[in-house]
Amino acid sequence: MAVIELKGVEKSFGSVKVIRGVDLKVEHGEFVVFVGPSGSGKSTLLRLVAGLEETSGGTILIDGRDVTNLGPAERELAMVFQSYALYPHKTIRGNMSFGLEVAGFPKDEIRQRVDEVARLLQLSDYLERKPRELSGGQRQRVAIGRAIVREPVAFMFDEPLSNLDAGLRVDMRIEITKLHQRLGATMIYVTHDQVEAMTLADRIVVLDKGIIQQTGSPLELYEHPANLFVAQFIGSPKMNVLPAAFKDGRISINGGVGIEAGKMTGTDVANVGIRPDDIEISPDGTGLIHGKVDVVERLGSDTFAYVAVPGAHAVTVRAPRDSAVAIGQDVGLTFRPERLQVFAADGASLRPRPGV
Amino acid sequence: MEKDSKRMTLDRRQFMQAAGAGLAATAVAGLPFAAAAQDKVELLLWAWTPDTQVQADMFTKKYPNISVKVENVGQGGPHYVKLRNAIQAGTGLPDLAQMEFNSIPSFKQLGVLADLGAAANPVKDQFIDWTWKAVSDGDKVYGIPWDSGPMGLLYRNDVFEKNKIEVPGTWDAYSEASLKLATDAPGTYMSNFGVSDAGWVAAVLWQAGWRPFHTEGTNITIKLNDDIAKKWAAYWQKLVDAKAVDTKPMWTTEWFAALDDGVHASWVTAAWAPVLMQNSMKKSVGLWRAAPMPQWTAGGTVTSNWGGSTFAAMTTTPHPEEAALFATFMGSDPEAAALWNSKQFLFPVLKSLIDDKALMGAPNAFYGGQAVNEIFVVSENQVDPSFEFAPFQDFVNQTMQDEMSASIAGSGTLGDAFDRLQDKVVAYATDQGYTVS
Amino acid sequence: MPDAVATRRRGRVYVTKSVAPYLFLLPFMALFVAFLIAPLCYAFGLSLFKTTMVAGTQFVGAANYLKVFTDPSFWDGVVLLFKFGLMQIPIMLGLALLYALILDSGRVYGRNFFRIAFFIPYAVPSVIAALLWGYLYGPSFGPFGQLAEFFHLPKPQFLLDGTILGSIANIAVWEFMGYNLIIYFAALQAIPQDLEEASSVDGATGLQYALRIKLPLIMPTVIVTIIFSIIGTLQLFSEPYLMRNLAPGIINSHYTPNFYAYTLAFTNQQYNYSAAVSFVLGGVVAVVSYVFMLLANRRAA
Amino acid sequence: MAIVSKTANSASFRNSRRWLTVALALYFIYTFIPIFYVIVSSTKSNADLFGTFGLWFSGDFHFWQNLQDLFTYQDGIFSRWLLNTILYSVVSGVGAALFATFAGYAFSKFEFVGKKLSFALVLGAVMIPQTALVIPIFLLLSKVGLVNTPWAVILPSLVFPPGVFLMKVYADDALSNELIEAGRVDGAGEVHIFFNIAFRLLTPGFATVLILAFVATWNNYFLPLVLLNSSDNFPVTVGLSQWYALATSGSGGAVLFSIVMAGSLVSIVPVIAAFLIMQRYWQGGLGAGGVKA
Repeated sequence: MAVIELKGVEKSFGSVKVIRGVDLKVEHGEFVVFVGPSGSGKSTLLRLVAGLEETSGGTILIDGRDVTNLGPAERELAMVFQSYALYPHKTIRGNMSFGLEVAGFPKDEIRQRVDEVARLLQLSDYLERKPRELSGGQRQRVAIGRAIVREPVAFMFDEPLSNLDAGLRVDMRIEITKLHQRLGATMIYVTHDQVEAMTLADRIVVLDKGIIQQTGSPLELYEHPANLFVAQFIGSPKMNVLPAAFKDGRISINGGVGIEAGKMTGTDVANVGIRPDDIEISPDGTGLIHGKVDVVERLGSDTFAYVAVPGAHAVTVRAPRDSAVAIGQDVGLTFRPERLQVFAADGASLRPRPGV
Repeated sequence: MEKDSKRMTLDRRQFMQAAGAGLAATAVAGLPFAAAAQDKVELLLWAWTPDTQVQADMFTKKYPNISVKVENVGQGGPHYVKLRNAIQAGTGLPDLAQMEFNSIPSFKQLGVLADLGAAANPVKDQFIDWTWKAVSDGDKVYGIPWDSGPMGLLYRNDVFEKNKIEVPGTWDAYSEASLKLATDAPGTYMSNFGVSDAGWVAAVLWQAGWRPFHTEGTNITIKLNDDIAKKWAAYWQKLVDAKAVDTKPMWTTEWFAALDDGVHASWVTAAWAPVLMQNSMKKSVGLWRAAPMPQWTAGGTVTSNWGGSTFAAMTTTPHPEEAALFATFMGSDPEAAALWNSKQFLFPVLKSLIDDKALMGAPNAFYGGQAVNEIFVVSENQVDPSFEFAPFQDFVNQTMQDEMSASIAGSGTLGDAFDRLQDKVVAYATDQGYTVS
Repeated sequence: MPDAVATRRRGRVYVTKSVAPYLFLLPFMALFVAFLIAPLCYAFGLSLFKTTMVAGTQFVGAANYLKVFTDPSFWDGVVLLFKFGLMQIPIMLGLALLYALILDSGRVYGRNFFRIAFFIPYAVPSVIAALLWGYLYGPSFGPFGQLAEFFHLPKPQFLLDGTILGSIANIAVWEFMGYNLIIYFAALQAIPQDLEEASSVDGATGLQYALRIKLPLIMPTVIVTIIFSIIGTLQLFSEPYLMRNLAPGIINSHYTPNFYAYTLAFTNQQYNYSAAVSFVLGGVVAVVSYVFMLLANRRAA
Repeated sequence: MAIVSKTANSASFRNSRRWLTVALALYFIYTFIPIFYVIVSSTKSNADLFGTFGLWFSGDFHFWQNLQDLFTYQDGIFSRWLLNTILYSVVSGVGAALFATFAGYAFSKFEFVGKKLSFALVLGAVMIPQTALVIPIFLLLSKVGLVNTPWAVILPSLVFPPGVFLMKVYADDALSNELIEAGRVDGAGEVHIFFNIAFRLLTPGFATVLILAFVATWNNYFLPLVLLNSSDNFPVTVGLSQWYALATSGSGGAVLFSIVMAGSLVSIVPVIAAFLIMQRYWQGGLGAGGVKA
């Protein structure tokens, strides 16, 4: 399997810079997810790797070979598209065979490989059907099968699950994970859904405005976001952000009492962030900040309370599922200082990552 | 007939003598004729009269080395458009083309008409004088006449008798008859005033003495709206205003039907019309008669010509001698010429045929047994040969049709139409570089 | 992909993305240049010269164009076309739209039959259409004239000064209404079904749905057909050309600008001036289309 | 759906259905009059053509005779014209549709230098009057010796700018970029992708352009009129109008009128047949073009 390396990769459409210099190395067998909001450049970056777009600058290496100026076919990658991009006039077998036919494989081998992959993906019964006769999940599997059958050096996934309904999406997510384990292949996966990113990735690349905001394992990003953008993008529900300031060695939150600052790399504190799971509801009058419960969502496993805090956005709190919290209740909120993320005015995190 | 044809036929030996005289000229143009005649030659002729191929094959029978392919590229106007396009393109001209008398000056002006004099002058005397004058300039011959259209009057005997109308000998009588018929039999007209055919207008005015053009080199005299034209216009304007003539566009089915149904009681027309009518009309068989063309002065003997055409060879042909031979044959071979008359309704241009009592005197059932051609034979000999067409006659015809039709449709009088015509033609001629006077 | 033009890959010619568009465009563009651009350039060249019968050829620059701008024969034709277009286009497209809405309403019998039948005139060559209508218009032999005669009514006069423009317009309506109708119908069919359901839930009648939901939705299509009709109208040639012998007094040799260009070139041998007339006509077409598009966009905005 | 089916049974629905069908029938009559006229006329002799009521059959059924005359007059040249027309229309139609599909595909799916300009040129081409083109085309083709050959009609007819526009719109609509990219990732070259993947999906658009270009050539009159000289090369439109001219000017005799009528009928039948056979396609294609445009 392949190592994919990006060095200073840039892409502009006309005068619009979509990718502004990306350096990244994807290791053998690694599952890397590009995540970011729409317009962040994540799909473009994937298409640059796949060779579907031409770079405006920088170099792309696959296994050390410079493929920057090669067409998609010569990169020997496979890709699974958001719309599946199945050839509607070909049968499932035809769809899966096409790449091999183009490459000039002997008929017997093609048949054998397609049968094998179909068995793997439980598509054997549908091989002679046309794509329109299949369900969304089945089509998705065909699209993946088409990729597998070519035994590519790496797989590209471009939001492959976004056209599926929620339940199916979870199932397919698991299938893809299993597939990755079984094939041990290098995979690059693009999604705007941070849950998918968290569950699938060995490593997540968070993109915004054409720049890599942070690279790291799901937990690293969750625990130690490099900036406010990553902090807010990763994790569901979103991290709460409260205005803050540095005063006399302590951090004052929302104009209230300061708390111990702890280790910090700078003092131009503008915001603090705290995840909903790290907040506890305490009786009115206690805690660091105060507010009134606006909405209560009971999901069964969890209960989320949305607390209106004067001077700040609503603060989301994850409460135990049997929590008695009720709408209209005045509550106090406490959180552990060591869980607090601290951000400068430019969004950069002021909490150093462990070991840094 | 048998004897005549012997006299008339230009046989190969005679032709060789004629051609020999012109050898000096032809040697410049290319191979000596004798050498060319050894090879098979195919000539292309553009003509629109149906069955022309039959006559062309008669020629090939006589001259097996020369075959002729006839193409119909269009009827009249479109035919000339094709010729001019080919001239403009500098390629694609046929070897020969059918050419009406009134188009000869235009194409002569364009420099594409070959001089057939060497081959044709020996047979000059066989042609009716005015027709030869129309195609020649001294010893230069630009086309071989092969049919003509001396004018006469065709009328409906039944309508005339029913309404007690005498056959008019003069235009005044014709006018009176028109007014009388309009009063006595509403819906029936003495005639249709056919301004949509500029050829007809020119022919009728020709008889009245109208001589609108005289060209010498790049100098041209243009007198389209002279007194003769104005007098003629006033004559017809009166009848139009009195609704004593119909003004249908000519050559439409409606117009044909009007003749057939007796809505139009007469037609001042050319010698080729009788055969045409007898082929097109179904109801009026036996009801038509022919009479001489009405005269502007009582007892006058002036007629004119409408239509008729010639064969012209193009200067671009690689086989000028063969083309000349063919054109001469088509015009002067009595057998071929006789076929024109019987098969294609064409009126001959050869004296021998005109004088042929058997041919011209044949009674015709369509005309109640009248020998109509006799009327036109007289007319043919009375055609005033002094009429000249413009070297841009198509423009004149087009503009005349526009202006005259506009005046019939209510835009001023016919006299005004002639004034507008004069202005436009003068402007055009000046624009084309002529010195106009 | 700088030097990867077409590489051979396992026995198959492999054309890359950078060359492909040129390759795909090549056949059309080659012919486009040969039979549109080149003739146009040639004609433009012609229009700058003047060839006369006896005074030779000379370069005259814009003189031919200046002449067109003051040539009543040309502008009369343009005015006539405006009259023609203002009469023919609204009738043709209005009826086409109306009938497309009726067909699309689902409230008719024999929808497929009518749809095909309405398209058939488009299959009739304009030469034959003009010939047939010419017969139908005939005062004595035309069936309308015959009917009038039978009922002792005044014969309808289709070929007179006041009526012939309408008669020609009718031929154009007949030929192209079905074509536009099918385009509208296809556009209407593409409107999602649930809009009809939504509108009926909102309490709209079928008529209201047609006029207030469907009509605005296919307006872009309507605007395109209007532009094409404007262009077609300003190029009117065949119908008057073929009707001419039925009414030579009214349809003169410069009845429409296109006809005038034809006469100039083919009868008057003024090829140069004819080319200039054609270019000015092309300019008029472009200006009118552009003005209409501006108006349509402003209305839409 | 429930609402629709409820109204479908209502009296007012049935009533409006009746009236709307009557409205359609009126239009149908208008559409059909000239067609009916040519059908009726082609069954008549010349005498009856002008002697009987135009919109009904005469007692004397002359159709087969007219047909026979049509195909034997002038050594049966009409069948030659018919074959020419079919040749010109099929070659031009298929060629124009193919080239328009290539070009429309290129405009829809690729970025390249000069794309905007060339597409604007193609769109602008519809504004050019035909007379402006025919004369220079004639003069240019004369120079290369192609006048009066089938090529003179076929080559200019292969240029069908509206087809390019339609195919671009159709390709935008019916062909997803991802599908083509899938082909690229699968390793196929662009030509291979076009013929194996894209073309199949563009077929309805292709068929629409094919029939439009076919009809345009079939019905063309002016171009062949100017570019062809020998009657052996004429298409039906030019040949028939020449016979018609012959008939009206009288020199061929009036027998031609009923032949012209029969010829008119025969010449529109194949196009109508083509419409019927291909209707599924052209209707789809026109729709796509219409909505998106």
